[in-house]
Amino acid sequence: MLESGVVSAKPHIDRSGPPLLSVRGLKKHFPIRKGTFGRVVGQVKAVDGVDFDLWPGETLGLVGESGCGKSTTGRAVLRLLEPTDGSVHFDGDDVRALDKEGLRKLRRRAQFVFQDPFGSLNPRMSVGAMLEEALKVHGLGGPNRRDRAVELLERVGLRSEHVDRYPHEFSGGQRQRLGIARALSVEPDFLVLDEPVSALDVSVQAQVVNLLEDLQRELGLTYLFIAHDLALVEHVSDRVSVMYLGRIVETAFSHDLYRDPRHPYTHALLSAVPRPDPAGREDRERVVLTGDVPSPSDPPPGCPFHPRCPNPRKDGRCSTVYPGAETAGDGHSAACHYPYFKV
Amino acid sequence: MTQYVLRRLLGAIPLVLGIATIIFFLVNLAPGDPTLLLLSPGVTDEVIQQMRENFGLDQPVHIRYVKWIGAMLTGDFGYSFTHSRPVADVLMDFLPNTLILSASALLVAFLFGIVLGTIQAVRQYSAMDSSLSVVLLFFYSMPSFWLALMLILTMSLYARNVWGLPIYFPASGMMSTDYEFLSAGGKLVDRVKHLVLPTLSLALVLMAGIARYMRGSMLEVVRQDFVRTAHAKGLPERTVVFKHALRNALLPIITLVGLYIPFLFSGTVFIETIFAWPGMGRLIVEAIFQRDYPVVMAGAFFFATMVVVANLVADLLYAVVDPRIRYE
Amino acid sequence: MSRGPETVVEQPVSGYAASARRPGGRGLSAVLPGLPQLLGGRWGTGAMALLTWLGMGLILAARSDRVLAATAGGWDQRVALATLLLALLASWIWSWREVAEADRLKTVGVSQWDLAVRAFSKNRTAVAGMIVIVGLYLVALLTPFIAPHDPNTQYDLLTNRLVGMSAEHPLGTDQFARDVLSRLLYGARISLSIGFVAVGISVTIGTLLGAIAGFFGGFIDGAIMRFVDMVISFPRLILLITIIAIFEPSIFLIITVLGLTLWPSTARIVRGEVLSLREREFVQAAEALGYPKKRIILRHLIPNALAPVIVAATLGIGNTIVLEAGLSFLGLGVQPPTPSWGTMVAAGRNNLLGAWWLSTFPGLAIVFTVLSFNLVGDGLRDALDPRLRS
Amino acid sequence: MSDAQTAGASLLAVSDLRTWFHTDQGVARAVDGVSFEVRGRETLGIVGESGCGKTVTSLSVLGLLPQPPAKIQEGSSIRFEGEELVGASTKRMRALRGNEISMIFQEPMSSLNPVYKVGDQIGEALRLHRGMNKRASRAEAVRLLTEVGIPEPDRRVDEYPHQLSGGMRQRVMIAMALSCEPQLLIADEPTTALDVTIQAQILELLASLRDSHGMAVLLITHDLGVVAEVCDRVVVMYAGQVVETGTVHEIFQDPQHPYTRGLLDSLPSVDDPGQRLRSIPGTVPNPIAWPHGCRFKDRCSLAGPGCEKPQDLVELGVDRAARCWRVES
Repeated sequence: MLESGVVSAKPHIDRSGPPLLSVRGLKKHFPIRKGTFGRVVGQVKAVDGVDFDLWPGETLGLVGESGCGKSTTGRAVLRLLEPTDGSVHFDGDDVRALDKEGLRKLRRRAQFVFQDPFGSLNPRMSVGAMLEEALKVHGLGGPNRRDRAVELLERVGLRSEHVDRYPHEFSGGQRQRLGIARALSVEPDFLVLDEPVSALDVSVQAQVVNLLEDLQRELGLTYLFIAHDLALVEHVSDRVSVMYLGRIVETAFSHDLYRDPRHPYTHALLSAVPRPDPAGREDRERVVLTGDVPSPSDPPPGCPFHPRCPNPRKDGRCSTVYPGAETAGDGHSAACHYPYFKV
Repeated sequence: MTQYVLRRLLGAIPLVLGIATIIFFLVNLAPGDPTLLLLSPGVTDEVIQQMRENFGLDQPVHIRYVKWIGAMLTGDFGYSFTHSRPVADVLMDFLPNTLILSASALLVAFLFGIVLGTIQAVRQYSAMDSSLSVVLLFFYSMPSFWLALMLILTMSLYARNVWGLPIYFPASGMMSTDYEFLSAGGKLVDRVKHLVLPTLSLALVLMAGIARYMRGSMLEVVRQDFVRTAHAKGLPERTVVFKHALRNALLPIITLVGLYIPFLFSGTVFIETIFAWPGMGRLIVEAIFQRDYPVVMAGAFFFATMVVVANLVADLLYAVVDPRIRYE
Repeated sequence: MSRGPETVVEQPVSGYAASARRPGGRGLSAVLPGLPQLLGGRWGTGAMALLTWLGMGLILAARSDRVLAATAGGWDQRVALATLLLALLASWIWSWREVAEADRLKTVGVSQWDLAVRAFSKNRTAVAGMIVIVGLYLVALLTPFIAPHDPNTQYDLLTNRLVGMSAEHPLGTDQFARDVLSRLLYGARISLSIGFVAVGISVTIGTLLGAIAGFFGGFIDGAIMRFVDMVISFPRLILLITIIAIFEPSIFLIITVLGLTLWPSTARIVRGEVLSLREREFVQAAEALGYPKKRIILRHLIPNALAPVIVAATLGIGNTIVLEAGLSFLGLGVQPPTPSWGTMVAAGRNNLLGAWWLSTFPGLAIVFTVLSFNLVGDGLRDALDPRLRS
Repeated sequence: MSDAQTAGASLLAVSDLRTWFHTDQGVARAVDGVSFEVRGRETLGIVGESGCGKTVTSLSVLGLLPQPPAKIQEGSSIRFEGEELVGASTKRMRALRGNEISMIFQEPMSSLNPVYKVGDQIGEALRLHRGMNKRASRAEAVRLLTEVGIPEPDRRVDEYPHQLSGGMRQRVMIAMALSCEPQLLIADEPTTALDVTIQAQILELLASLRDSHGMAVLLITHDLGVVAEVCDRVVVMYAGQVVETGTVHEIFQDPQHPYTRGLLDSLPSVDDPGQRLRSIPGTVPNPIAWPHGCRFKDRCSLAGPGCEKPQDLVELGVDRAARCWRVES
């Protein structure tokens, strides 16, 4: 039984039952081809063994820097990309074993919201046509699909007369709302949100985040929220997993993660986030990592973070043995031989 | 770098073999029978039969194909009926003339095309830009054989005889009848004079295409961030344009070489016919009409090889100019 | 960062609707098609409707005898008659509907195609090209009424051979004393029809194969693209000459051969577009929504890949006309006595000094036709430019 | 550092800058009367969301906007060390760019020329402004690469941009900008395209170089966190106008203009994630038709009758002002 120290303003999550989504040892490798015959000369290990669970109504934040594999994880979970290894169970069904028909049924219950407001909507289709198409393919919306489309628009804060308009006539924030409306059209229970607000200005971001929170409360949705903005992820998530070079290095309740980061990378990541508070900027503890993220095609041996790790107790084990992620009593796990413990 | 070249060469061989196969089966589908051509009234059937044997025309197609490919790779292109000489020798006579004409046309087209395109891009929206655009579009829309006739009409017929202008360019052949008596310098001038009209006819249409492409490419590059960085460094306009922008804008033009060479060789068919230029284009067309298949097959094969070689040269040139390609 | 303030839905639909709506517009278009558009400031559409209507009226007046006889004439007379009536009707209906169209746009959003049409109609040279093309096709179809003489009748060989421009023969006569202008008009049919049909065939094949190669990738993509590389790297004309010379040249053969050898370049363009579109998120969204592959290709990929195909097709028609003229020039095109621009240029070749007009005018006809197609193609490329989409 | 410029006097003084764009839909008044000052050794932050005109302002200072469609209106004044730049000769402007005033941009991936070596691009300004020959400029380039913290500089100097990571390319841009010891560095969203840990490295580098070179920095950004970390004074821009100015502490502790307050409220802060974000409703108006009076009135929770008339900057103290009639001076 996992229980967070402080009950956040979010509704209580019942984690007694089985998780809605459980992922074990998920891997996704992209082959590197060279030469005229496309000989495979290496593998980009974008996702290299990821485990997490997600309970109904919960929001799990997946955070990390570019190239850490968070988007690939989101796509592999819904089989938008075929995983190379590992298992994904959604509501008990083995997602990787689903046939064409089974996958179509999964699409009804699990949907995806994309990042780029300018690339996620078909420029040639009016907004109404887009929503009606989704309803038609899944046989929803009954006799008059247009009314259902208008209802969806109003549900995400747009107006009914927008139904015949085209994507290029909307602002960035409004297009993200349209992306959400499309995902809701098939009445899903679970949404993978891949950097849903990263391309928006701060003020517009807040509008869309509030909308997502209202929808979750009203429709009991479960979110996998992928982003690189730590402050935003903490605000939105119940629990947060931090990814580095294709693996999860730390998972905890969002409140605990930010007060008591145990993995050196999370600690450095948090200290690197610029705080909008000039008063404390002089005496804030700064950990600035050196060098760049190694290439995922040949990750360093042992713990992938060891070449840049500032942990004073770093030793030979770090560069040889991959640290397992033991979960402490309070649901807080860190994949490090010598995790930091708040004294 | 050499590894890159080897890989490209290996890649080109299946392409050339593929083309050779297409040509072979294309020609052999032909209903006409080449030996009929040799039918002079008195020739008996046995002689024709004998003729078919030593040209190997009686064996089934696939055997002929294997023998033909084998011969091809060893440089034996068979025997030409119409020229009654080995095809290889015939080609050796005509190939250099086509190469001279194509090379000069290519040079003129790319040189003027790049210069005109750059001028248009640098002086965008000016009177120069719009007037050049119209003229170039005019040449771009023109059939090269008609341009050739118009050039002959004006430059070699009307200019001197009717309009009394001191301009005259010969309209046929590679050299004047009194070529042997000319001095070394005179010989050169005479060859060049004969080259002018055919080259212009071939090059102008191509030049127009290249200029349009170059203008678009320059306008695209001038919008890039690194051009703004160059300005922010305080570099003068001409350094920004000719050092930073030009080299990037030339990249897609190099790929045009590979694309335009087949277009150029097609043009030689007309230009060589009109200007009585003894080149491969004219050779092949006449061979087709006379059903002289070994020449057709060998000529087409040569053209295809030249195009593949040109593409290879374009790729190498691209790797030289763009460092991003060099190390892969 | 989202790119600055864009046209936000709150603003009313700009420009288009307001200017078109003129009181009594409908009445005006009934009296004289194109007038409301001209008054409304839209020169392109107005000029086209008005010119068509006046042109047809002129033919009716000047050539009424031939028009009446057409009902009993050969198939090209009947085609000409049908074109005449259709053109009159079209200019009326189009002008009438175009005014009504303005109201419809008030409520419905401005689609990509509306954006492209509006950008295209602002480009004067492109609209001029479009008007010339429509004019050419009308002339070609109405030739039985317009042509001053029969293209094949040979007048008195002694007096009328190779005669220069005169009232009787505005463009002079050829070596068989036939009227050059009439042959030019009849020759237009060959060039315009071959260009259109051949490109139609090659664009369809090219789009389908390109989309399949781009979407499915892997072995299919490899096979199609290797074949495309082969065909593209071969001098097209020599391939054409070889094929045509082997079989008896005829219009049908030329169209099929041109159609079957021009598709690789379109396939390459479409494959490139489809490959980049597949990475776009709205295609992944369609896959995430479980749409069947067929729907994704037809409803999401091809409509968005059409822009470069349309541009390539328009420029392609111009190139095909030049190619057909080349074949005719070599005697491999349409066989005499049927007139075609290419053969006419070839015929004038050995009379350059004596009768310069024999080669010049057919050549000019080719250049202006191809020029118009290229103008329209450039206009379409700028109008369909993705940067204009937002 | 030229002697004429003491610590207090202003290095760069922009007053009533209007930069308008002539588009076929009408005239977009992207920058509509902006005034601010940058003093020696100081980091001034210009913060605002997309479309507020902050980038156009920075490009106007160096005259990098293509005229047409852009045009700096009469009455605009940009003084650098007292010398008026608006209307200055192209030759004079070229002598300043990359020499006295340098600029770095947002996209490290595309701000460097892909077909030239890194060392060559860094040395270019030196060869132009300092007349160095190729060999000397290459040596100086190696030194600069070391100064901006790039490992193995003598190997990297001969490499091409595509062989470097995003963070390293931004360091090359900084080396390029600092090559002629400029007095003012304009940085337009220098770390927006970088990851958090790399951003921290670059911000720390910029701060240390500013002190070691004694130069002023004009930082353009939308990220309030970056402003709080690095800036001394702040100018908040909205819809082509300055809506509030003040020291970084005044702006964050006691924001006066409703827009500044709205921006700060919509930030999810790491310290108390619980409560719901207070978002600013609506979107930025269209620069072709700015609303009359206060341009924020349609989105402002405190909108009232006073907002209909044009607002001017109400002085609240030294270098402290806000463009709202509700503010008490």
